[in-house]
Amino acid sequence: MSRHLKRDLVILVCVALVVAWANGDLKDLLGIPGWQSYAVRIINMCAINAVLALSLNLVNGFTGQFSLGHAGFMALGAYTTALLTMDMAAKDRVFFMTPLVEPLRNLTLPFLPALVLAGIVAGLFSLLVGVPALRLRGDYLGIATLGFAEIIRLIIQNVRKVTNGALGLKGIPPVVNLWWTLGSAFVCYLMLRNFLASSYGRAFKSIRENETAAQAMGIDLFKHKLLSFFISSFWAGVGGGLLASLLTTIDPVQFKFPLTFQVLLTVVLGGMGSLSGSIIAAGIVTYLMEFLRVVEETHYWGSITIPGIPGLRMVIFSLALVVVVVWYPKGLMGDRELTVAGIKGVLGRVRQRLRIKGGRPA
Amino acid sequence: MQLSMFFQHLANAISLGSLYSLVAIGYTMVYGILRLINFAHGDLLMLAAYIVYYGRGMFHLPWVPSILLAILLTAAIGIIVERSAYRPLRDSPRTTILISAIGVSFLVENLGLVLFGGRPQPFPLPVFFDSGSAQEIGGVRIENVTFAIPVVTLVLLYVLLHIVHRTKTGMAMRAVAKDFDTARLMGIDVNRIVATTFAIGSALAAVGGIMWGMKFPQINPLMGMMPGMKCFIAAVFGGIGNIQGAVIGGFILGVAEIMIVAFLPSISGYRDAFAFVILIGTLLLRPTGLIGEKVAEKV
Amino acid sequence: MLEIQDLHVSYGAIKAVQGINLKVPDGKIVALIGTNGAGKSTTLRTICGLLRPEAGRILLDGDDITRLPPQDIVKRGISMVPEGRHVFPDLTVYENLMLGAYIRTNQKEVQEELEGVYGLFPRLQERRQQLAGTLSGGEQQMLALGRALMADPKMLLMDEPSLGLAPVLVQEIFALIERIHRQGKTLLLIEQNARAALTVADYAYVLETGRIAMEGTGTELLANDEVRRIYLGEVAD
Amino acid sequence: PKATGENGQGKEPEKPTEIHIGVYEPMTGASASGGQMTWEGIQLANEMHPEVLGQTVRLHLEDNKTDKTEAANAVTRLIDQKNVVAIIGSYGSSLSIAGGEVAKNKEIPVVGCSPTNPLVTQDNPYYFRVCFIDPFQGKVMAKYASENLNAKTAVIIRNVQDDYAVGLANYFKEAFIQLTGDDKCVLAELEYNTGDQDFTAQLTQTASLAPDVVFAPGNYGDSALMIRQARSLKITAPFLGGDTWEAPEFIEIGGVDVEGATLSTHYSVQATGTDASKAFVDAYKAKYNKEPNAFAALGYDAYLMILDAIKRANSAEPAAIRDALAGTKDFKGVTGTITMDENRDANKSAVILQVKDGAFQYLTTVEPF
Amino acid sequence: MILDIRGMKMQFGGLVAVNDFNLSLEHGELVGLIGPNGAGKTTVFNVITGVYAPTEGAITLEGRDITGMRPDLVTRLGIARTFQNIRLFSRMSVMENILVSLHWRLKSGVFDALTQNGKYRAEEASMQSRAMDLLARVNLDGVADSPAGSLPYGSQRRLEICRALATEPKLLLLDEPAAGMNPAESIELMKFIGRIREEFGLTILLIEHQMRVVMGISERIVVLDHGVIISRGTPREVSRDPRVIEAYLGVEKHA
Ligand SMILES: Nc1ncnc2c1ncn2[C@@H]1O[C@H](COP(=O)(O)OP(=O)(O)OP(=O)(O)O)[C@@H](O)[C@H]1O
Ligand SMILES: Nc1ncnc2c1ncn2[C@@H]1O[C@H](COP(=O)(O)OP(=O)(O)OP(=O)(O)O)[C@@H](O)[C@H]1O
Ligand SMILES: [Mg+2]
Ligand SMILES: [Mg+2]
Repeated sequence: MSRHLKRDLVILVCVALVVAWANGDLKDLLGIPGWQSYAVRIINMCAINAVLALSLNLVNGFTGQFSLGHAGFMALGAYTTALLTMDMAAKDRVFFMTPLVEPLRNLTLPFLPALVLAGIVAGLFSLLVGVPALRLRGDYLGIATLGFAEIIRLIIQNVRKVTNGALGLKGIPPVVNLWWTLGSAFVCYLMLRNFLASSYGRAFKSIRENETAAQAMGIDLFKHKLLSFFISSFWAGVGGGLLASLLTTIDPVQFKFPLTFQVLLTVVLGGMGSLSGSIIAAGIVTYLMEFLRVVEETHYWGSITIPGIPGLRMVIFSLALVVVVVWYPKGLMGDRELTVAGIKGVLGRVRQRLRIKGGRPA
Repeated sequence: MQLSMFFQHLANAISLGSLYSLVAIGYTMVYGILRLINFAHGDLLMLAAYIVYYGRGMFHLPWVPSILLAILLTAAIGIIVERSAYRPLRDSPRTTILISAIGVSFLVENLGLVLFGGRPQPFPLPVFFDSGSAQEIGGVRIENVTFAIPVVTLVLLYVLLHIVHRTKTGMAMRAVAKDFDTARLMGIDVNRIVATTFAIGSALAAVGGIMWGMKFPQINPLMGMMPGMKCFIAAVFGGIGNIQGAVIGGFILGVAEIMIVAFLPSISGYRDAFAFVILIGTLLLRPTGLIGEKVAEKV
Repeated sequence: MLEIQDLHVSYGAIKAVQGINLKVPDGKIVALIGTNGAGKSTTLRTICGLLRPEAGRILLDGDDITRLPPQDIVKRGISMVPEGRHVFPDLTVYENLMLGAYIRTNQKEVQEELEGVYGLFPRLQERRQQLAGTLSGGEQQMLALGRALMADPKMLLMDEPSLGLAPVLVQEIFALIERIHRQGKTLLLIEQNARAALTVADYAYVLETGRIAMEGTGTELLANDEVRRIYLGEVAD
Repeated sequence: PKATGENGQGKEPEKPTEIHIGVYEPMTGASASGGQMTWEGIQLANEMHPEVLGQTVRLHLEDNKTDKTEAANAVTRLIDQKNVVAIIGSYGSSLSIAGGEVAKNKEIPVVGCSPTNPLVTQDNPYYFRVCFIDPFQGKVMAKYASENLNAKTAVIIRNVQDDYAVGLANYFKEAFIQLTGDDKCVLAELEYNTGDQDFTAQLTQTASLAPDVVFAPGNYGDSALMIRQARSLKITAPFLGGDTWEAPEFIEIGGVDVEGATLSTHYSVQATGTDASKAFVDAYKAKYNKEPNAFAALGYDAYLMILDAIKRANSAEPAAIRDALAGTKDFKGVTGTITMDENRDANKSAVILQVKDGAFQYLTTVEPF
Repeated sequence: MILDIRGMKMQFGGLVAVNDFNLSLEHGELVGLIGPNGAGKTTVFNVITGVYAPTEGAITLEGRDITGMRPDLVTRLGIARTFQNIRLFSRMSVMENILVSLHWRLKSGVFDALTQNGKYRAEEASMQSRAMDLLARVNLDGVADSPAGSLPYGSQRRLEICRALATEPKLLLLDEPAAGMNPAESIELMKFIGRIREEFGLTILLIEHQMRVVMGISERIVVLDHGVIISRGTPREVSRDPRVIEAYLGVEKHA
């Protein structure tokens, strides 16, 4: 136990040091410059996407409820964070067509409470959505949650007094850095891991496995689905808030349903029901999208010019998506978690695979 | 509101509603048999429109061959998509196939953007449907294409219902929908039935795309997104998997959309939200849509 | 005659069937008994083409049918009543039965067959327009049996046809099995109700963890001590 | 990941022989059309003017997928990985704002081609643009409606999702009210969403209000469709729009129905007829086999304005380029004479075009006021 | 009296699945419910446990009206069941299957679980030991960590019963627990049911087609046919009832 604790502590300190280095915190102290801002930006996006994927996985992967409402809750979180952290001058500059309503105009909070409130606002809305919607099942639930998310977005688009409508917000304080994004991802992961390992997590999974039986075992389906939905939306809101601060500008079009699909595909690629899978997939997807820019860029090698093909990146990405999904239908991790024992197990299985060729269903 | 204006709105509504219906039946057809939300449906619609565009514009084909070509090619593409992106995932969780479908949709759209370019292009129109070819009945203007769409929709509805409920292939489709292995045990060639389903569904998308182009003669590689979404909603609203339901759902959605702008112009910005509001409202009262499938699960 | 030679089947790492040899001669009833998970259903599903064996061959009248797809096997006259009914829940009883006759083209014969099945199971006729999913367990079992008969198969594979049936129906099913047999059909039967199965069977195999532990005529096995103890439950308690 | 200094430039002992200019445009996603058109112009400009200060200019294009996150990533990549000294982009004001924030932090100048929203350059000393801004464009059209068409009433139909349309409509309304002196002169503001193809409900509404003009800013495809539907519903009021209408496809899609549609835009070959614009038009036609439109022209100008700044600064250092850009005065672009004002917006005239006989015809030029 | 069903009727569309059903169970009784297929036995279970609200009639548990109450609440009041088609949480471990049944008694809140604080950990430990204890009693402790779906059929049946027991019911409803078992296994199961009934002080209502099992352990038997009760009494009485023989048992004698 204590040996483990020591090991964990050492790892934690090492990670913290790397983050401090990457973030540029060592520059003033030791004169070591931080990482290139492009790398930092990618890591920030990986972390934010990890928060989003983890939280969507809770509902879709662990509780078995097909929810497509993530983008809506992200939007709520993003707008909450933005409106609570921008100062009055910035707000006045942006709201030049329709002034912002009074209490919000004056209100400016530090980032942390704003971020937590973003999660809470998203969570509260999720209850509003969940109470009617969670009576539905399967695809019907999916389409209803997608509908609610679009409704939320359209309200944001139309209530100009609060959101500035289609013009969006600009000048959101750029508070987030690696500490915030990675920290949020870490807390989110820890929280979900604890929760899923608890009795509540088992209740969620039992609902996924068989609703009728779960209910017959005394599980209050509605309450637990709603709880799962709340926690998931809370983190979607936090993710949205982090994104708003990273970009410093948001608008309603950003939060259309394709955003939800993007998170969902991360979840599926990682494995429905695998937290570590979500994190890994968030990293891969985010990195891949940036890496693939190579095919669109014109490359100049001395006098040779290799023209890129604009748009090809998305073609390759979607093709890769289909191919990977077809080859790994359960995602990278299935519903397993990445553990030291697990890695050993995989190696063992690979060895076994090499020995026996399995018969497949026709 | 004047009476003639009301009737004008009504005519507009029927026109839009029947177009939604037309696209929704293709959606619901594939869903009903395979339980697959074929997100690429709207994109097949786009492809069909482009095939006609190039057929007419670049190869100067007459109308009938270019339409037939569009339908056949789209059906073939549908079969290829099924074969390569959906068939290997038959035994996988539903969400996985959904992601594959989204991937295909992204792929077709982005390929379209690279190949056709992003700029909207004019869809060629037969003279009969050309602009200004409208009838005026009692002060209400109705474009010619408005008459054609409901007719096409109803004919296809009839044909489809016949296929699904009155033919052996249709029965096999419904069996395959529930249980692949047992369907095999009946001697059904599951792959063939699924391919047939996709071919029909894609052909329907093609017809939808061509009619869409006739009514809204502006095409671009992303033109399938909106019909894809709206008509999917229509199909769910009517009770997804149910062909009559899709027609009714599409129709109601179209009418409702027009009427909200007509009667409540101040909230016309919420037009799309309204589609979802009626959808969700219906689902809450009838959790499987207007003419939802009968739930046959027994505890 | 159906002949299975050294059949191996596994699910991933789980080896369900490990080298089975058995024969089902024309016109006979052959029973396959064994504990839960012995691999009986797996064997049947492999014969039908639903599973691919790792090794071994399945011969029907001398032709290798090992790798044929299920629809071709059905066309060769093998029909199966799957374990756990597997009726099509969204289709009516009538449509389920008609699907049984999917491979048949002569509509008149199909109609006659249908009358025959209704004669065997009046319950089904009563409920022919009901959705199969809402039938009770027993009714579904009747439907699954009737559906298999609709193909007019040469050989019928039955996976626990008496599962979940009332005693009176179990008797009926076995009476029916004998009747089907008398019509000249070949039967391969899996049963937990070993006594009844062995009584009707011409020959029987006992399966244990994927291997054949014993075989013999029905009467021989009925007299075997071990069979009596384990499979007939004849033990002083 | 490798650690590098804040700014990679200027350290090399040898004088670099290449100058890198970044471009971030929506090549995919909802605004792909705009991005692709702009990119055509930029590429053409680079082909025609591949060198400055004796160095080769290398273009680096990054797609921003019509997505703000991608826009910010793209700009970061251009700066960090491609060592660009200046950037061009992006179609879509919101994308420009997202990218601009990054450029501002990294102190790299950006020239926008067509983002007309005032917010783009606001508060960002590194953002410039070669186009006029919406308040001006809105006023131009309001003035045209009120003075040339003698309009007393108007109906506005706009895409609520589109910051451009919402902003422009707003400025039109403000100016129109001022000019007519009647705060009820805008009879209705009707709305639609991106992707909508059916405008009959809005138009039937419009018909019943019988306005003198309809102001309907939006993308050319949607707007052409709208005008078709309007004519089919026998609405005869003139349709007015903004620079986004200016594309040959507007007339191809709209056919005879868009005859008489009037729009404000950045330039017209007929109007300026300068050598620069003639050369551009000829080269464009030769390369792409079609008429150029405003976006290609703006892309072309943005590129050349950067080159001009580099020449004047006699340096390819971002800071120098920025300062030179800020001092741009009477730069002779294809789209007109460009002078940067204190907000880094182009102070330039607008032209008004009208569709006549299946082509855009020049009506008048409106000087900044 | 623990359970009392009065005048229950259950109708599906036009089909009356159960009609005028009356039954009361005394504490500690083991009552068999038999009848031909489609007689309405499972429907009776479904109505008792709240899956369906009856068309008519009332159900009281220890004097408390539970008619149409939500299934999870019914379970909390002390009725547990198994299903005709096994419904285990097949991707969860055997242990977790049991722990799910203990969940509704959990006192720790969401916050305790999120932070895995001392209070929660203590409760979790006691749940684990309780679950292990239960598994041991049904001889499944050896496979506690295997996925439930990987167990042999007979073990799955036992696990399902064990999972029901874990909710600490007063009344246990078993729907064809011996289906798919061979005679030896059935006898084993019968003994098992008898044993848990003693140990847990249960009242049991049992649906079963294997007469060896029902007749062997039931004190009383109720026979249902076409939704109505056609006979009730001791196993001996029922098995001699000509109506039962005709409708259900058939002529052959059963051991
Ligand atoms: N789909 C599957 N995936 C993995 N393992 C399986 C699968 N189906 C069966 N098995 C395993 O294969 C073995 C044989 O199963 P099979 O169903 O053939 O047994 P059976 O003799 O029919 O038993 P029963 O009497 O329970 O029907 C068992 O250990 C079972 O757990
Ligand atoms: N949800 C439902 N909708 C329609 N009919 C139903 C439904 N559930 C049950 N039934 C019908 O009610 C009758 C009684 O079914 P039930 O399942 O209670 O029978 P059972 O006695 O349990 O039979 P078995 O022994 O075969 O399981 C059957 O005829 C069945 O078709
Ligand atoms: Mg079996
Ligand atoms: Mg039952």
